[in-house]
Amino acid sequence: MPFIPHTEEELQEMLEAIGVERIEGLFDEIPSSLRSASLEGLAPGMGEMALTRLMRTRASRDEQPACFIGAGAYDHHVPAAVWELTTRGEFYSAYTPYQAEASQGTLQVIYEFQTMMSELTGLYAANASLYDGATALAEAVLMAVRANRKVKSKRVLMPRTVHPRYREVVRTIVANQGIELIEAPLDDTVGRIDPEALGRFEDEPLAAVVIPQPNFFGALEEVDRLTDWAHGLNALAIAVCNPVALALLTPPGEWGSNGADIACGEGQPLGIPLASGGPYFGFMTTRKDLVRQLPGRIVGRTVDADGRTGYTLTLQAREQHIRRSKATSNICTNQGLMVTAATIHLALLGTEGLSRVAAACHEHTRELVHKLTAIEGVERLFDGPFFHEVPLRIPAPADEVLPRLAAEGVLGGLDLSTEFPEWGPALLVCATETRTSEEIDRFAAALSEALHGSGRRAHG
Amino acid sequence: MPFIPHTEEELQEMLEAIGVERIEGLFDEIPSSLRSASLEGLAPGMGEMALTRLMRTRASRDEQPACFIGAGAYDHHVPAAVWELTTRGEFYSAYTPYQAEASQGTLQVIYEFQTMMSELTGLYAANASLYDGATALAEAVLMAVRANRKVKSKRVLMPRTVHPRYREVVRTIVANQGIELIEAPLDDTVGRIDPEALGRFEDEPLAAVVIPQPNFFGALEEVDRLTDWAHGLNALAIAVCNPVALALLTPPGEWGSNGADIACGEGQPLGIPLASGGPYFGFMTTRKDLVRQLPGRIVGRTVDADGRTGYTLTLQAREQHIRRSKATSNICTNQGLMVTAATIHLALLGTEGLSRVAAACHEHTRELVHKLTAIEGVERLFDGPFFHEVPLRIPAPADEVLPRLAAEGVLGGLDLSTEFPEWGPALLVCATETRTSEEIDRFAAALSEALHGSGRRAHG
Amino acid sequence: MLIYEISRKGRRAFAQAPAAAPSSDSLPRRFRRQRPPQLPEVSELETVRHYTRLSQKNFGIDTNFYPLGSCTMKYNPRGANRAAMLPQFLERHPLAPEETGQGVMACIHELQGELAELTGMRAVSLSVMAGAQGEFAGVAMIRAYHDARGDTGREEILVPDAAHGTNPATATMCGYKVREIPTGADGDVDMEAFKAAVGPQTAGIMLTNPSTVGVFERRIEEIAATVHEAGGLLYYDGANLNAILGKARPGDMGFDVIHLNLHKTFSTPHGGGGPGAGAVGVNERLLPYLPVPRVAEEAGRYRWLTEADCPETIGRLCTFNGNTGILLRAYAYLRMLGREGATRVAEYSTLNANYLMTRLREAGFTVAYPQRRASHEFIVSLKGEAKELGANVMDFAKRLLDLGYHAPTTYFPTLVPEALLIEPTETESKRELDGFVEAMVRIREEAREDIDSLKGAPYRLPVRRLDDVKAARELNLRWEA
Amino acid sequence: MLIYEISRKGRRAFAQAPAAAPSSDSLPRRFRRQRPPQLPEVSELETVRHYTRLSQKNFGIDTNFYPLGSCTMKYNPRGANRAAMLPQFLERHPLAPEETGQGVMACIHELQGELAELTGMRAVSLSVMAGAQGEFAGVAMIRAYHDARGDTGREEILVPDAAHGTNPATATMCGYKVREIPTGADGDVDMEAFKAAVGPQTAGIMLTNPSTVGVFERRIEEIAATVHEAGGLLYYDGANLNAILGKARPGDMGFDVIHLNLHKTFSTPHGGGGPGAGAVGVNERLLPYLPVPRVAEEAGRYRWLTEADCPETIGRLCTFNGNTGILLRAYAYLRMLGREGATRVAEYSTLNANYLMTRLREAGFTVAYPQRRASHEFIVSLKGEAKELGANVMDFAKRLLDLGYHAPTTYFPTLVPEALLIEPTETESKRELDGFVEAMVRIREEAREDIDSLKGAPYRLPVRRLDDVKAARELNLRWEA
Repeated sequence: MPFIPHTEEELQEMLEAIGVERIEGLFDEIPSSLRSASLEGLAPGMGEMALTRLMRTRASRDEQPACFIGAGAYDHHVPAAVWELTTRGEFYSAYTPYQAEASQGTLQVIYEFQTMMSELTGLYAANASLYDGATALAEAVLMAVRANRKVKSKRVLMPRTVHPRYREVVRTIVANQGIELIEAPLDDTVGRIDPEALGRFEDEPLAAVVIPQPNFFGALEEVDRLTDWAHGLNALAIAVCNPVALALLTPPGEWGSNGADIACGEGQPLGIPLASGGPYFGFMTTRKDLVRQLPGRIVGRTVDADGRTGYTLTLQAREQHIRRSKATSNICTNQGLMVTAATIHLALLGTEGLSRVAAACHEHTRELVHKLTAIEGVERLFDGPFFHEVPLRIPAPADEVLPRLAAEGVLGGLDLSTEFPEWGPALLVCATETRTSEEIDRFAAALSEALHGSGRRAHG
Repeated sequence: MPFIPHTEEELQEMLEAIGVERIEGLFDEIPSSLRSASLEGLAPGMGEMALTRLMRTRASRDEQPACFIGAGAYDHHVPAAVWELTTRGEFYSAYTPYQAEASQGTLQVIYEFQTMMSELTGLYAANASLYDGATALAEAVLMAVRANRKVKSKRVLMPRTVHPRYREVVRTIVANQGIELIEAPLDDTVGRIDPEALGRFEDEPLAAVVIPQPNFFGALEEVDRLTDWAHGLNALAIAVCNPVALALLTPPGEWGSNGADIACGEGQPLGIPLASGGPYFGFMTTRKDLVRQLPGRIVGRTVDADGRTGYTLTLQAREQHIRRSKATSNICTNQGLMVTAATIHLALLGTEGLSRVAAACHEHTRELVHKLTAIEGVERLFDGPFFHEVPLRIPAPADEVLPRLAAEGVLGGLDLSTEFPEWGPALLVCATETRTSEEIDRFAAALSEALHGSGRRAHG
Repeated sequence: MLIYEISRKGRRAFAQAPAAAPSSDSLPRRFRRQRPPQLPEVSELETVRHYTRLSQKNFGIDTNFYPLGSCTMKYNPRGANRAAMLPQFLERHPLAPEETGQGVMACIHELQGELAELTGMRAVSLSVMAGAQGEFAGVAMIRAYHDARGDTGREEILVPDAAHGTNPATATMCGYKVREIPTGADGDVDMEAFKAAVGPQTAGIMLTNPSTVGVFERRIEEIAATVHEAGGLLYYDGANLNAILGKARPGDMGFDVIHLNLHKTFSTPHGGGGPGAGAVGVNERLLPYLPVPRVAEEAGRYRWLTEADCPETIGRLCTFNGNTGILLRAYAYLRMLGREGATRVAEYSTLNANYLMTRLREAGFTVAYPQRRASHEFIVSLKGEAKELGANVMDFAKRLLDLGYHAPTTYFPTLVPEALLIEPTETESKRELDGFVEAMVRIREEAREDIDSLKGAPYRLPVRRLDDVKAARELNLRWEA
Repeated sequence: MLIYEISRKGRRAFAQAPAAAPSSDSLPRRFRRQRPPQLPEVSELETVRHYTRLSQKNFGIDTNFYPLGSCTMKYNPRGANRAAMLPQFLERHPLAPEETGQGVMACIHELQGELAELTGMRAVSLSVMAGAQGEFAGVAMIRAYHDARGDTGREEILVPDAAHGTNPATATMCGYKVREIPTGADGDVDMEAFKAAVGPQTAGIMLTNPSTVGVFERRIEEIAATVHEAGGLLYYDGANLNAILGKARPGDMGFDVIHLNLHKTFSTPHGGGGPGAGAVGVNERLLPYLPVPRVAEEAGRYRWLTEADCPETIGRLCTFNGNTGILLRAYAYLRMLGREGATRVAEYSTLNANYLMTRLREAGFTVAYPQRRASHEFIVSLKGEAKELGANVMDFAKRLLDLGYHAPTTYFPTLVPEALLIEPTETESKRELDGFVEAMVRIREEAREDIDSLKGAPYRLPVRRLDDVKAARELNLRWEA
């Protein structure tokens, strides 16, 4: 019996103590009409050896080429120590730290994590994480609507430069609460929000304005002007940021005259494997005076009966297990293990290390853009500064070009034409610190061949 | 500076405390004639990211086909828990448990390991491991010569059925101590020592007789008769065993009327990865009255100042750091981490699990032999019982056949003709519990094709 | 000591970052931060040592019996961890072409099917990232169903008073009012009150079965019929599925939509509070509304079903495809269990709970529903001990920690005074259960002998009882130099 | 509690063994054991829990400062562990064709070359499995050299009295007599005694440089010339190479043969007592005798050199090719260090030792050779503390454990009374070193205040001082029911 320790003798002793003859007798309160027949859809159990063989066969189908896709998940180097420590049983197999005295490991990790997130975003209070970047933004929108005492509105400005998937998820989650998401357009010469064009949203009250940095297209928004504009309307400013970029970029807490009110984003770039999309974690920070509106777990520092420093979950009165239908959110898990990894990752890199990673991403992407735009017909879709992603116009349909690149061992970026058909064939490309010059050259050569090589197809 | 924590400021403080201006000043006692020039043969350092990329590239060159080679190292399933626990920092980064109070983890593991080895071999006293199977046999030979009070001889009977590499290593190690290794022949109808043919070794005194079980050819020796014969000559009986086989086979402590005196062997089958040959570990056990002649570390149970049970290195007076030139051996490390893995491995399998592994190896090898000998011209070299290895005669040179099997993803056994040219083309094949019927069929098909397929070459 | 307190300004001991800092001058100055973020400046050894030591301050399943009611703290197989962390799985970008993901998609597809089989539902979506998100998806689908039929007058969701807090919180998030249904003296739903509450305003009911008081809701079929007759739907909270895995299926009970917590029943790690993974399953009626994406198989090739394939979907709940790494662990676990193993989960978790309940009752503790079978968990009420000895649930809980046992869930469900909700799970041995009984008896003895000393527990952990009031009043949420 | 005490007869909780027990009836009865071996019968969870808890009873580099003299307990990079445990490396059979091992052989070949460069030797063999085996190989090669020249009258090996015990033990194993050379008052070899000992009977000398008293042997060139002139050879014990890595090379000092401990200088794990890995290097003169196998490269293809290629080799010292997994870790470490990093190892390990020595001397402790530079380690003599306060080396060592520091090497080298041999290594920070000084000072204070209490240490570890005499007298080497 895999994983079940009972010996036959123990089983008999236990049944006798309970006073039933067979285990089956323990299920006598379930109406017989409901008793399951055999589970024919399930295969018989297999041992770990067979399972390992199966999983390795599956995994080996999925060998990964050099990845130039970003679009919300980034291929960074994760130091070996991160996951060797994170998967230690004491972290891996613990639950939410309800019994603080028996969970100081997890609790202190979260407190350190909160400090790191606070530093990166320039806002005082971080929570212990949310599910992922998109849901963090949804929670930020809900929080802003709740927290904005000056503007009792349910309208939130959601620019088109926010990741399309984030916009979809926010819509799914807030739809049933009467919140209206107003789509602000982008300036399609520079691929970012045009602050000049926002006047028409000033007529009706806005609870919040969402400001991505860098935005979905990798472009840098004019965050100072946007934040001040939002505050001028008494709307809260919600920043959506890439945490690696924050090693170099102005933190949301310092945007404009007074700083953004809430910052959130995807934590995956901080030591979390790509893993086909999860588990990742969302992060969220806010101003000190808004902390009681913050969703999710929060850890605070305190003292024990002997006056020693210790850590504990705090502000639990906000949460569902106390407040039930009046809770700020139904969230009850965070992404604890991912936060553990991210904390260790950031400790290993440190201030200088994270800056180097960010700078290397930027430089590699510059190199990539330089080499790709040297190919005839390939050009940037937008001008303007970027961090580590750039949309490129290409002179052939992306869904024809990408498979040809894949055949050369290159994942050549995200096909933008599904979401943004108005711009014609375009790729969103990204080069992190893990992409080498050799790989960039390989990409350029393969793209050139696909577009202009002897084997190219005709295209309009 | 990878791995070096000093800040520039700390460096200055420390140099000042010491009273030198530069680090260089700390090396002023080394004659200038000896100061190294630059290390041009070394490449500049690389970060972990580049290192990981390099090693993965190297590893990917070494994809492994289905392995039917045994010959002293066996492809067993190793449960995931084994190495996830073994590489925990507290085991991985500890040293020899000199400070027992701060090493109870390692010490208790070794005590449990000693118990397991004692159970498997049927002899009371185990040590904490030696380097590998071959060196364990060398130490056993040295020990037997030391320990045999009745026969003051330096002659040891070393049958040809012992692994050829073991015989070589023993020769290298004992050569300088005047020990003579007498090679006993094998009965080449059954591939094992012929007890009837040993009469001619009775004339001169023997300190010890080495008895492998199963032997190098996978055959089962008549261990009871051999042990009694050795004891009849007042020679000590040294058993060399496969520890997985001992789940099913009579343990050395019960061989013949009085049992073997020393048992040793290769521990790799107990949870240690093949890893191109190491690190593995050797094990050794002996009778209680010979324990003071046992080489290597030994852990004993005792009590602490409060009467609580604890574990400590014991009988250290035998060892080199106390006895110096009079020590029983120069050994000072054991293979601690491997022993940790083996102990966890055996705990996970338990009595029943190890027996199942052993039985599955035996059955898979029977299936393999059955299917291969159905091929024309392929036949067993010897009759007689075997455990999980069998030599097969094939009708074509092994060094031509093996590459063709490899091309089909099959490592088709060990070419015996280098060591034993007298038998003509032959393969020593092995199928552990990890080999599937599908793989066995693949081997049979590939061998049949190689020998008799359309593409076969002529052979004599 | 915090990692920040080990930090020294200017320390650069990494082999972990790109060697030289490339210039980032091409980033315009106005976007660049003036002050670098303050992150720890520590060596790799200091980091490893710090977090290794910190980890040792945690209880986990891997170190201690952890009978936390309603959390199903069973063994997390290491083989599942290794399988999910194979490099090719870890390194795949979520937006990489489906061709590079056929292995992982095959696992997800099979897991969808196996979970549907185990629960008796028509289809399962795995793109929800936690139990609470599964609840949200479930109630959102109920809403979508009524909306699609133009049946917009249904404003209420019924929730038993003993339900997990996430249930009412979720109903609120989906724009519903919550009406609580009382629990009867026998632990089942109070049928009279329930029937009085059902009506044309009822959008649905959210139930856990076995319920949070640890018993099987015997009249579930009648409840289902009543709700369906009124035009409402039934939502199953899968938190307690471990108790009936392979024994009874929510689909057969009449539930229209379910969520599962893979980190409970399917043994993925809890990780100090996540990540979990939810699954939502539906019957035919709600099929069109399942969240996207899901994996479909066509002629041996796997592909993602998206909005284009499922126009009536409630939409996406995560940026990509859900917590794939957790799904792989659940898949590996389920494959190792297989058909017989799945049923054994229910059998032995129920056996352990009933045995532990019996032993504690024999030892003189008060069980909340003594006339009922325990499911995989049960409630002890320490009302008597609190009154007679002055030893409350918190005192027992803290002292249990000292004795090497993680505390059960405390003060939940709230309808039982001084409740300890105890869930031993099937992977614990009789030896651990017996040890737990001894510990409980010992603590009661200690309470009799020296209640003040008991109130001071724990004594053997890294810290003693923490001042939660101070933590909340004098908020300190981050380190400052 | 032992794993055997957790065991229950008949427990079968594994997913780890083949599902059903195939018949083994085809094994003749007379070969089969009557009673199965008694192994633990425990569940996977019990196993994981037991060994996780056990591990927590260990000090390791990953948990504590571990300044064990002569053992070079530096940080073991986790990246090197991961690299060495890539599945393809782990799964390769040692007798698999060379074609399937070109990756691993490339690593070994490069490591051979890099170690030769770092030590100034002509060639290196990595097929020795530990330091002591490296010593054996070295002395066996000296013997083979003399034998090949028919120079068979050389029966003595010179060994300083401060040498590691393995040196004389090894010389004996190779059939030599050992003559000890005294250490002078300044820590160097007593040259007069040395010169008197050298003669036609001298096969060679075994030296560590820096020596085991922690100083650089300044007259090494003169020693080398003297031995060579007498027809003997010089053997270098690499235990202390960390102190001079990249700064000075044994080959340049005149050594003919060396061994290295990769688990010391090259940071592979010590693993609770191994596995280590040795390396032996030789100059031109001893090249023919190197143990086999070694990796050679020909036109980009790697192959093993065996007896056939090296007919004069002393032979094989291991069943297969040495501790490959350890070699891969050393290779990974050295690649991360590179040229500059290697030299920094010597610089910062020497800095740390000299700083710690200075601080302890300033704090009033007696340093063995105060007029000398420390190498990477140094000796404190507690003779004064033992005499005046009654606090000996063992008392300090045990109390250090209580304070979170592993003890330095105790009572070695024996020529210094009450010796503590202290080696901080380069990967420790000033903070740890300062903490260690504070701990030493505190213990001296405690000795003054309450010597009895100090003699009772340790107090905070899983056990207090253990009865070693009982352990040896009443031998209990295995569990019995």
